[in-house]
Formats: sequence, structure tokens, C-alpha cells
Amino acid sequence: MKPSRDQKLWMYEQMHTSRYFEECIEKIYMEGKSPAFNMANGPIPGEMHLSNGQEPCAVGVCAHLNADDIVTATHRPHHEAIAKGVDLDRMAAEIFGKKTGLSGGRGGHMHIFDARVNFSCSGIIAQGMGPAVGAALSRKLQHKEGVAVAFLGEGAANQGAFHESLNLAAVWKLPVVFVIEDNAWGISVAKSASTAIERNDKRAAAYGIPGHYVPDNDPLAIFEVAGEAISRARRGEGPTLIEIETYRLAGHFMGDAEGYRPEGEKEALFARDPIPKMRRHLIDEEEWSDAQDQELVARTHARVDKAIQFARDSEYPAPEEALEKVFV
Amino acid sequence: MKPSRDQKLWMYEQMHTSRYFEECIEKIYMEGKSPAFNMANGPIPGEMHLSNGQEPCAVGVCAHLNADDIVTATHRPHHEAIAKGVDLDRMAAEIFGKKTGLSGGRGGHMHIFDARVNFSCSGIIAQGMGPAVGAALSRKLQHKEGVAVAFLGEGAANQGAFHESLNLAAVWKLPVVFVIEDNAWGISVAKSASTAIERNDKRAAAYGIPGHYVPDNDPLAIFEVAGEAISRARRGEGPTLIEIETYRLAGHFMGDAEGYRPEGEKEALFARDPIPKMRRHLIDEEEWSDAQDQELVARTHARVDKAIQFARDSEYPAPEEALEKVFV
Amino acid sequence: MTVATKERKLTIARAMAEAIAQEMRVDERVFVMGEDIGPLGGVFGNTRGLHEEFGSERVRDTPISETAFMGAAVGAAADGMRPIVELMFVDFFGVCFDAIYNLMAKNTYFSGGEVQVPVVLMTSTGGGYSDAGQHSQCLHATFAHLPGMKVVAPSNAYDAKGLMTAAIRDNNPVIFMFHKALQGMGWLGTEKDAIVHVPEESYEVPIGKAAVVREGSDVTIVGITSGVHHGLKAARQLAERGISAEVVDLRSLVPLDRAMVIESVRKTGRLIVVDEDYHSYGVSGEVICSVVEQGVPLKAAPQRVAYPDIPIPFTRPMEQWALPNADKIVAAFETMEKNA
Amino acid sequence: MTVATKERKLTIARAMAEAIAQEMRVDERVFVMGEDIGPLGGVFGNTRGLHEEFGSERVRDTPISETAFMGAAVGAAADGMRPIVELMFVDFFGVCFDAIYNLMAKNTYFSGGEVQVPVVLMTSTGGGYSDAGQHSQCLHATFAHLPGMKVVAPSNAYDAKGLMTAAIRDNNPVIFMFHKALQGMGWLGTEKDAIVHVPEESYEVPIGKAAVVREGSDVTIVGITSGVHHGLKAARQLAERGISAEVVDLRSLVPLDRAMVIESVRKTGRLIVVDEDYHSYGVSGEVICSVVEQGVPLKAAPQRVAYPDIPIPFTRPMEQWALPNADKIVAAFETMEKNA
Ligand SMILES: Cc1ncc(C[n+]2csc(CCOP(=O)(O)OP(=O)(O)O)c2C)c(N)n1
Ligand SMILES: Cc1ncc(C[n+]2csc(CCOP(=O)(O)OP(=O)(O)O)c2C)c(N)n1
Ligand SMILES: [Mg+2]
Ligand SMILES: [Mg+2]
Repeated sequence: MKPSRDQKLWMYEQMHTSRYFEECIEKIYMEGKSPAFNMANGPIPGEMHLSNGQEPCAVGVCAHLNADDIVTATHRPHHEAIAKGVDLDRMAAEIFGKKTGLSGGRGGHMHIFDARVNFSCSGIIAQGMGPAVGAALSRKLQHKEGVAVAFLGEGAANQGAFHESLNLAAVWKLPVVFVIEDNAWGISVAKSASTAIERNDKRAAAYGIPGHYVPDNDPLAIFEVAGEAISRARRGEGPTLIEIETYRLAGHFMGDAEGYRPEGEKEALFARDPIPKMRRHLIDEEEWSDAQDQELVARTHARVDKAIQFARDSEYPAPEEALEKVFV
Repeated sequence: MKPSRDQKLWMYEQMHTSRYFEECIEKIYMEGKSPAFNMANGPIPGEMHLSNGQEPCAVGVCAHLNADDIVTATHRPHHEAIAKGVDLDRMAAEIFGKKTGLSGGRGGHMHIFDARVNFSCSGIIAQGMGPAVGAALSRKLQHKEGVAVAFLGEGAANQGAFHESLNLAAVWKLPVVFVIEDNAWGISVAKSASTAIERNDKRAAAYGIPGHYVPDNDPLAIFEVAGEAISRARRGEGPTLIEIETYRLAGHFMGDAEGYRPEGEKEALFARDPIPKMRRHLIDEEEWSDAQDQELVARTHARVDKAIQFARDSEYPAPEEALEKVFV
Repeated sequence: MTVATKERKLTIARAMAEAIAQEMRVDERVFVMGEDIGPLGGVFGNTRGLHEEFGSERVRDTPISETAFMGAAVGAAADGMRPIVELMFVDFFGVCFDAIYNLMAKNTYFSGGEVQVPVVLMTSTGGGYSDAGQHSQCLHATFAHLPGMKVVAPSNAYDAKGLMTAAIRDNNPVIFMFHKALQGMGWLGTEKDAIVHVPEESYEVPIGKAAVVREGSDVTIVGITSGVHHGLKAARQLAERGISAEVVDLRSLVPLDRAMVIESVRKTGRLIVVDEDYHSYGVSGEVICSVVEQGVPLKAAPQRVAYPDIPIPFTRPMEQWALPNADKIVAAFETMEKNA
Repeated sequence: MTVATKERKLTIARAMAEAIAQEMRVDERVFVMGEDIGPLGGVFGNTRGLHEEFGSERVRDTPISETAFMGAAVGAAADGMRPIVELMFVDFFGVCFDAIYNLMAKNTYFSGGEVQVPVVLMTSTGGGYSDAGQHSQCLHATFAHLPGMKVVAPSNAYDAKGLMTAAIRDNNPVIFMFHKALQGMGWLGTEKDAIVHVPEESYEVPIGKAAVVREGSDVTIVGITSGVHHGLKAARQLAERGISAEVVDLRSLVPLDRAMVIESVRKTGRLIVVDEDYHSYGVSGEVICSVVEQGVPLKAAPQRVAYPDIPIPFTRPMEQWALPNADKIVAAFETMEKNA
């Protein structure tokens, strides 16, 4: 199943949105953090895991999902959240810790929840996998449409939850798709130092389910493979495991000196940046013009700028509100 | 690598020892537990997981190990402990909760430790796998001979620790062998209801290591396969995963009504009891005589009877000793 | 017309199963999963009959994959279901606690209340029958210390049914701890006083409310599950000496009904806390601190009777020696008198 | 000849790394494993330099497989090694706690002392820099409640080095908790008072001994890690009002030095416990109960300043409001005075 022109443009626009959103966050994150870099300071305190470079994974998969489908994401959630349709204003406000944020500032960047579009994420490696299986079970029990997608990193594929969740989903033949974004690194540890085989899609065989590998961070190929897996899930034929070769253009989190990268790696990755690549594809294959491109970019920037402004303008919650929403 | 006659006889003798040991334990366990069955009563209180039927797994593997090698076993540890050479007197005394027991009665039947032969076990499913990997790592770091074997049930192969331990052992290429005793049941849950594929040896591919399957509870075939895996480990070529088709002749634990078994299953299993089968093999292939057999059986019985008597005769520890050995 | 009300004594196991069945009949969203909770009816009997009535879709045996199915319970709950999930022994929490304390307990907060996680996690606690160090723990404080989960633990079948019903209807995660020795399974030994009259109809026992299960004026004995029964026995022993003990059954650890404990101690002036969980950093310290930090006047230093800080030994002499019991409570009272 | 002793101020991070390096030099059995503890030197700097000096056999980066490598530490220790293993954030304990509390902590007991488990598990605690609910917890009581592991937590670099050395040499599992805000990493904010003189030579700080870090006569403030620094600040504030506060640094939670706390409270008659871990069923309750159950005469009801029973919120206003601090300690003292 190949993407239509519209689907390609949707993916392209989401990639731009995510990228520009993170560029803004990156800048604002550094406010108040110099000369001395201290995570606690500035309008966006705490850890910040950027996903730039990994946008193809999010858009190629989420192109097949609607608001009713479920996504569980990771500590690196922005691209997935945006592709899933999370409210951008409230997400920005959440990252700023504002009262208008998705949780009123309780969660923050690693805990983006938008119940409206069934999106959640988590700061614990592989923690979202069980919930994705459970959401899929819920749909099965309720005889209700819907597919759950759990995103994870290649490092997460060595966590026990990975194994248990894949097996459980397979035994119960649930509509769930597991998507590994292999960005080659788990913080400073290379995949080859942590994973006994080269490609995690091979692990699908341990659960009797299909496994697919998508090389080269290619959104169109991801679209095809994910489309197949999600259709399969919708048809009630059970789970699929997908591994995508992707790139982390930034550090693990902001402040990461990236000394562990081999010389030249970063430059090579930037040369393969998927966004200019996609633009070239659109121009070559889809009669996409510079003018159209500028308009799309302007539109995404406006949307993001508005969200950031919303976040900036919003108020902080009252401190005592910390006591609320522990129980409901 | 085929077992020699001596090796066969060693295996046969261990199987008898284990079987008779458990027959004794089974009887004594029921003392004080009738008319009302209450686990707390009698000379052997608590849970009791018998391994009768599964002896081939223990002997086929441990035939290749010496005292210096490491075994981590499960909640169903008697056959493995006996094949590994755990002190039978002190093990019996431990099961009785006596002062002369391996831990002075602190551990009991699910916590048999004999440091002299590097044997340990545990009541938590798959808990022994990490320690086996660690013991193997220790040997590698110390440039010391030795292989670690982790035994587990087929139910344990769906626990996260399984996945993590296999991957870690494979990444670090450690001298460890994982042996799954597939007795088809995890308490009342059939393998097919818990495991997404038919045979767990297939899961070895997820870690790039060899996987082997041994059908029909055959001690000679187990000997061969385990021998190969253990030699491989000794040669520094890394871990292996083995799954053995075995049978649990008893309930999950004593008191189990076994209502979950399909009609006729138990009878069929008893008809395939590996001990008479092995005797037949010895008679047919190894010029084993009835008289020799009787002598061997008598010898094992005497050894076990002595151990049981030692346990019976030993004293209970003083209650306050409970406070000792928390720290050393 | 007068109707003789017939006593309907149930074990805690049957009371739990009855509450679950009644909620499953009226609420399609409720389902049960865990190890051996299907045809077997649960190792401790608390799902007996459910598989027959509701089938294997709604009463699901799981693989031995606690992390996955605890996580799945959260995902299903967030999606509108009301899962009841069993952790066979509380001792096994260590293989899946992240999915419980960091996920189940916190998603509501992380979502600002927009995601609800109505999961009931039922799990067996307690020892006394030589099941050794990985199958006999209570771990009350381990769960109660961490925010975001309610924690209840009945001492009798009436409370068990009512707390289970309340837990299923609660929109928050509720940890339902049942003590094996109170479960009414003969093979575990049976505390007869836990088997009490249970109304057939559905009812709730409110989560977060303690109960005075025996009134008295000289000393307050606070307990939970087995501790309540030790307390009642001790109260009877003390009564023979003319000492009037009040026994408070906490029933919930989160929320903790500090008000009721304080009210009782204001009356009696003496406090003994009984807990089968480990001594240090546990329930006994918390309850005593909660009273003294309020400046409640005391006639004697409060005492605790808890499990020593040791792994639970297998052998009967050691285990029985280490467990709380009525005699230790009476001795604690004597210590108070001596020091007063 | 007189030699000027030069002050040698180190951060806790460097003190930890130094202690590890010194032990690794003299003891072949010591090795380190964990996530990003190799070339990166640990996310919190406490293994910096080790990989360069000792290489990747003895300083091993692991996969994100905490259950496997915690279990492996136990297996290696039982086989004669002395592993130091890092759990990057204490918050992650939930994915591997079985291997810690049921295995590492209990194998010595289960083997009647024949198997020794000399593992040091080092792990970061604490918040204050908006790392939210899964990266900011202390969980002191979660570890300290369960038997079989020693638990230490330094408030300054001197203690960090000495406790690490003692932990490595101990034949039992030791949980070594280091608070991120005291670590001396600029990017986490730095408590300057934690950076103190550290002798170059190897030495031990005994596990299980608290320390009076400031003497006083009117009130005892007991804390651990960050709580000690809040206590010291509060003591300075109180001193301005002529109130003399004694500050006790517990340093170890297991064993807990109850004697030293009691001795101090006997002198001062007042007790405030400060803990960044959750309020209920925690350190604060345990310390207060340990004092009052001994009948120590008090001039006022003891007070606690702990983290409220809520998941740790991300946003700065909420988090800062919820954290313990010197003002809250001073306020607790005022409450005592008012009620006295
Ligand atoms: C259970 C657990 N262990 C460790 C961590 C710390 N940690 C956060 S991100 C990370 C690396 C994750 O690697 P990967 O899964 O490949 O995702 P990526 O960061 O590359 O997106 C680690 C180890 C964690 N959050 N949870
Ligand atoms: C983590 C954990 N979960 C559940 C249990 C309870 N339990 C004890 S034995 C058992 C079945 C194990 O099945 P398998 O691994 O096949 O071993 P078998 O009993 O068949 O030898 C279960 C579920 C446990 N001990 N530990
Ligand atoms: Mg990665
Ligand atoms: Mg089995």
C-alpha cells in the first residue's frame, strides 16, 4: 500500500511541524541555562529528549491511525504526539509546566497524555508496551474497532517488558503493532554493545508473528510496512513487530556532549536528514513547487508559534494544586 | 557425544535416587496432614513441588558438570540438586527444617543452597537466570574454568528475566546454558495457552545463539545435546538454549487436584515413565542384569533412607536463630 | 410477618468471588486476569466459579508475565474497562512493580485526571504455614508508602465482599490484599473468626474507613488482617485480667483512617500496633507516629508487635516464633504497665 | 618540619569514583556494571575515569536489562566477585526489584550464611530540577523496609567516599543512594556544602553510624542526604533567634542508628525529622516511632517534614512547593512551640 499524494503531504507537514516545534523548544530550553547549564533553570526545566531525525517513524505509522486508535510512546515523544494529533497548544503548555497544559503541568515532557486522541507516553523504558497490549485487549473485549501502537527504542528491545508484551499480544492475537525506532544508541551505548542480534525484527519469530525491517529512515517505506501491519491488526490477525532504521540528530537529551559518537557520524546523519529528502521526493515525484513548500512551511510555523505563544502566555498552576488529581 | 556405559549408569542411578527420595518425601509430607489437608502441619510443612518424571533433564545435563560448575534451579529443585551432587543428608534435613539442614532450616524446599557444589534455587519464576549469567561472567573475569546452567520451566520462558538474561549472556558471550524443562504445564495453564510458539528453542534465534529441542524426555538424547552445549560454553563460544520435552508425573504441588489435566493424560505419562524405559535400555543395550539392577536400586534406597533418617533424627534449630545470618 | 434472618457464613475467598461475580453481572466492563484464575478458580479460591459463569474472554488465565499483564490492565482501564488482576503472591511484586507503582498508580496524576485507571489488583499476603521467604510476606508498607494507589486489606468475609465491591467501583487503582491464613482455605489453616455472615445482596464497605471491632477503654490495639485477630484474642486475654482493650481494624492502609485511631487513643491513652509486615519503616511506625505527632496524651509509650526485620524463615519453630500473636500483644501491654 | 595540610575539596561524584578506583586497584574482584557507566563515566559522574583506567572488562556498560544485570551481580558475587552495579535512577527499581529484594537481599539467609552476596548497588535519588514523577523520587523507605540489604546515603563527599569504601568491603549487599542535587554536577544544581575535604588515602565511614553534624540543645533535627542540608540551614535560621538546633545525619537507614537519635532527643527534648521521601510509611514515621516507643521524655509532639503523598509533579511551582526545605523545618519548630 503506497501513500497517496495527500498522505505524503500530510506526513511531510507533520515532519515539519515536529521539527520546527523542537527547534523552538530547543531554543527556549536554553533560556536561563547559560552561562552555567543547570537543568532546573529556565522556562523549560528538566530533561529534554529531542526526536529530530526520527520524524519518519512517527508519520509513517500514524498516517494509518485515527483519533480512536491508541499510541503509547516513550521518553522521546514529541514527533509521535504530533503525528497522533495531540493538542499542540496544550502539549506546549505542558512542556512549559503551565496550568493550561495537558495535565496542568504535573506530567511534563516525558508524560504527555491526551485522552482525546488516546495518546500517552512514559519515562520508563518499554513501559508503554503492556498498556498497548491492554488497550488492544480492551477493544477485543468490547468488540470495538481500534489498533494500539507501542513505540519504543532499540535499547528498549532488551527490556523484559518487550518479551512479555509481545508474547502476550501474540497468544491473545490482539490488534497491536510494536514499532522500534532504532536510532543506534541507547544514551551512550551502541546497539551492537547491547543487542545480541543485528536486527530486532528477527525477534518476531520468537512469538510467531510477522517482523519487518525498514532501512534508511524512509517515510514512504515505513508507511507501506506500517500500513500492512495495521491492516492486519484491524482484520483481527494479531500483532506485528517493526524495526525502523532511524537517526537521532540531537544528543540523547539536551546537555549531552555526545562524545561517544564516532567521528563524522553527526555530519553523515545530517546529510541524510529525512525532511530535505522528502522535499526532494515531493518535487521530483509529486509536482511539488517551491511556492507550495514555502506555504506549507509557513503554515506549520504559524501553528507551532501559536502553540508556543499559548504556552508562554499561560499561567503557572497554583502550587497547592499539586495535591489534586492523585485520586479521581 | 554419546554417553558411555558408566555415564548411563550414573544417570540411571541419579534418576532412581531422585525418584525414591521424592517417594519418601511424598509419604512423610502427608504425615500429620490427614484427615484435613493443611500445609502447615506435619514433619514437612509448606509447599512441595515434586519433580518425578523430570529426572532425565537433570541427569542428562549434570552428567557433564563437576562440582565447580554452577547450577541455578527452580521451585522444583530436587532432581537437579541430586544430579548436581548436593549433600543429600543436609538437603533432606533442610526440607524437614532442621538445624543440620543446608541453611539450618531457614530456606526450606524452595531454597536449597549448597555452596560446596555451587547449587542454588529459588521460588520466583526465572529468578535463577540472571545469577547464572553472573556466575558465568565471574568465571570469564577470573579466567577460571566453569559453566553455569540455569534450569527453568516452560512457563518461565514467558517471564521478562528470560529475555534479558539470554540477551545479556549472548552479548557478553558467556559460558552459560539455559535448560527449559517443558512439562507442558505452568500450574494449571497449558503451554499452548501461555506461549505464542510451540517450541521455545526457536527463541534462541532472537539472541543469535544455538537452540536445541529434545523430544520425548529421553536422557540419552538430553545427554548428547547438553554435552554439545556445555562443551561449546567451555570452549568460550557462548550460551545455548535447550528445551526438553518432559513430564510432570505429580501435581504442580502436593495437594493439587489436577482437574485441569485432560482425561487419560496421567495414565499416558506413567506409561512413558523414563525410569523403567532407561532400565529396559540398559538391559537391551548394556548387558544390565536384574541382579545388578536390584543392587543399584538397593544402594540408592539405602542412601536416601539414611538421608531421611538423618533429617528425622536431627534437631530443630532454636527459634531465636531466626535472627542470625541476615547479614554476615 | 416476621422473617427469620438466616446466617450466611462465607469465607473471604467466597466473599471475594461473590463480589466480583455480582459486579461482572451488572457491569460488562469488569473482567479478571491473572495466573490460574480461570478454570482453577485461583490458587486461593477467590475466583472460583467465575470462569464457569463468564467464560474465558472475561476470566483470562495469563502467561507468567506479570509486567505485561499488569501493564495491560492499565491500558485496558485507560480504554474504559475495569480490570481485576491478580498477583498470585504479593511477594512476586518485584518482577512487575514498575507497572504498578510508576504506571498504574501515576497515570491519573500525569494526565491531570483525564485518564482514569480503575484497576483492582488483588494479591495474597501472609505466612504461618512454612512457605518460606518468597511466599509469606505481607509487604503492607511497600504498597502503602507509594502514592497513587489505594490499599485495602480485609480481616473478615463481610469486609472482603464490601471492600471488593467498593474497589471495583472505584475509579482509582486499588490494591486488595487478602491474607492467606484468613482465606478460609483449609489447606492454609483457617482463622474461623474471619468466616462471618455475608449478605447476599451487593454492598460496599467504604475504602478509607477503619472499624472499631471491639470497644474498650484501657488500651487501643490497632491491626490489619491477621493482626486484627491477634488483637481480638489478646483483648479476650486482657479482659480476663479486667483490662478493657479496644481493637481497631484499619481495613484500609491508603487512605489511612488516622482520625479513628486518634479518637480511640484519646479515649484509652495507650496504643499497641500489630503488623505481620516487617517492623522497620512500616505500618507500626506510621500509625504510632500519626498519633504522637498530634500530641495525643499517652499514659505509656506506644508499643509495636511486628515481624522482625529478617527474611521469613521456613522452619516452623523459627517462623512461629517470629510471627505476631496474642501473647506478644499481652506482653506489650505488660511492658507499658511496667514502664508507666 | 610542619606540612601545611591542603584542603582537597571533592564532589560526591568524584569521591565515589575515587573510592571505587582505589578498591579496584587493590582488589581484583571488584568490577562495575550498569547503563552508561563505561566511557561516559555514569550519567551522574560517579564512574568517571574508571573505564579509562580499568578497561571494558571491569567497567561494563550493560543493555537496558536491569533484571538480568542485577541478577548477574548476585551470581557473580556468590561466585567470589565483588560487583558494583548501578541502577541509574532509583525510580527504575520497579523493573528489577525482585532481583534485589528477593534475591540479592535474601540469598545469604536462604543459604544459612554459606553464600555471601557482597554487591554494592549505587543509585541516584531525589528531585528539585523538574525531572517529574518517574525520575525524582527518593524511595528511602522502599529499600529500608525490606530485610537483608544495608542502605546508606551520604550527605557530603567525605562520607560518600568512606561509605563507598565500607560498602565495597562489606560482605553483604549495600544499597548506596546518592542524591542528585548533592552530586556536584552543575547541570543538576549543586549543594555547595556537600563538596568538602576528602583525604586522598582510602578510609571507611562505618555503615550504621549516624553523625551529629551540628551540636545543639533545644531541638534535634534528623535528616538524610538533602534533609541534612535543609536541617543545617534551618539550624542557622533558628540560631538567629537564639534557638540551638542539633542536626543528626543518619547516613545509614539500615542499620538505623536509633541510639544516636535517642541520645540527642534525650538532650534536646524535641524532634523534627526531615525526609525527601514520601510522608507516609516512611523514614519520618520510623524515626519518630523509634524515639517515642522508648519513652524518651519530650517537650513537644515530634514533627515531620517530608514529601507529601503525591507523585512528584513536573512543574517548578508545584515541585518546589512540595519539597522539604529549611523554612518548613523552622515552621515545624514554631508549631512545636505553639503547642507546647
Ligand atoms: C527501565 C529504565 N532503565 C533505564 C532508563 C534510563 N534511560 C532513559 S532513555 C535510555 C536509553 C533508551 O534507549 P532507546 O530505547 O534506544 O531509546 P532512545 O533514547 O534511543 O530513543 C535509558 C537507558 C529508563 N528510563 N528506564
Ligand atoms: C514471578 C512468579 N510468578 C508466579 C509464580 C507462581 N508460580 C509458581 S510455579 C508456577 C508455574 C511455573 O511453571 P513452569 O515454569 O512451567 O515450571 P513448572 O512448575 O512446570 O516446573 C507459577 C506460576 C512465581 N513463583 N513467581
Ligand atoms: Mg535508541
Ligand atoms: Mg511447566
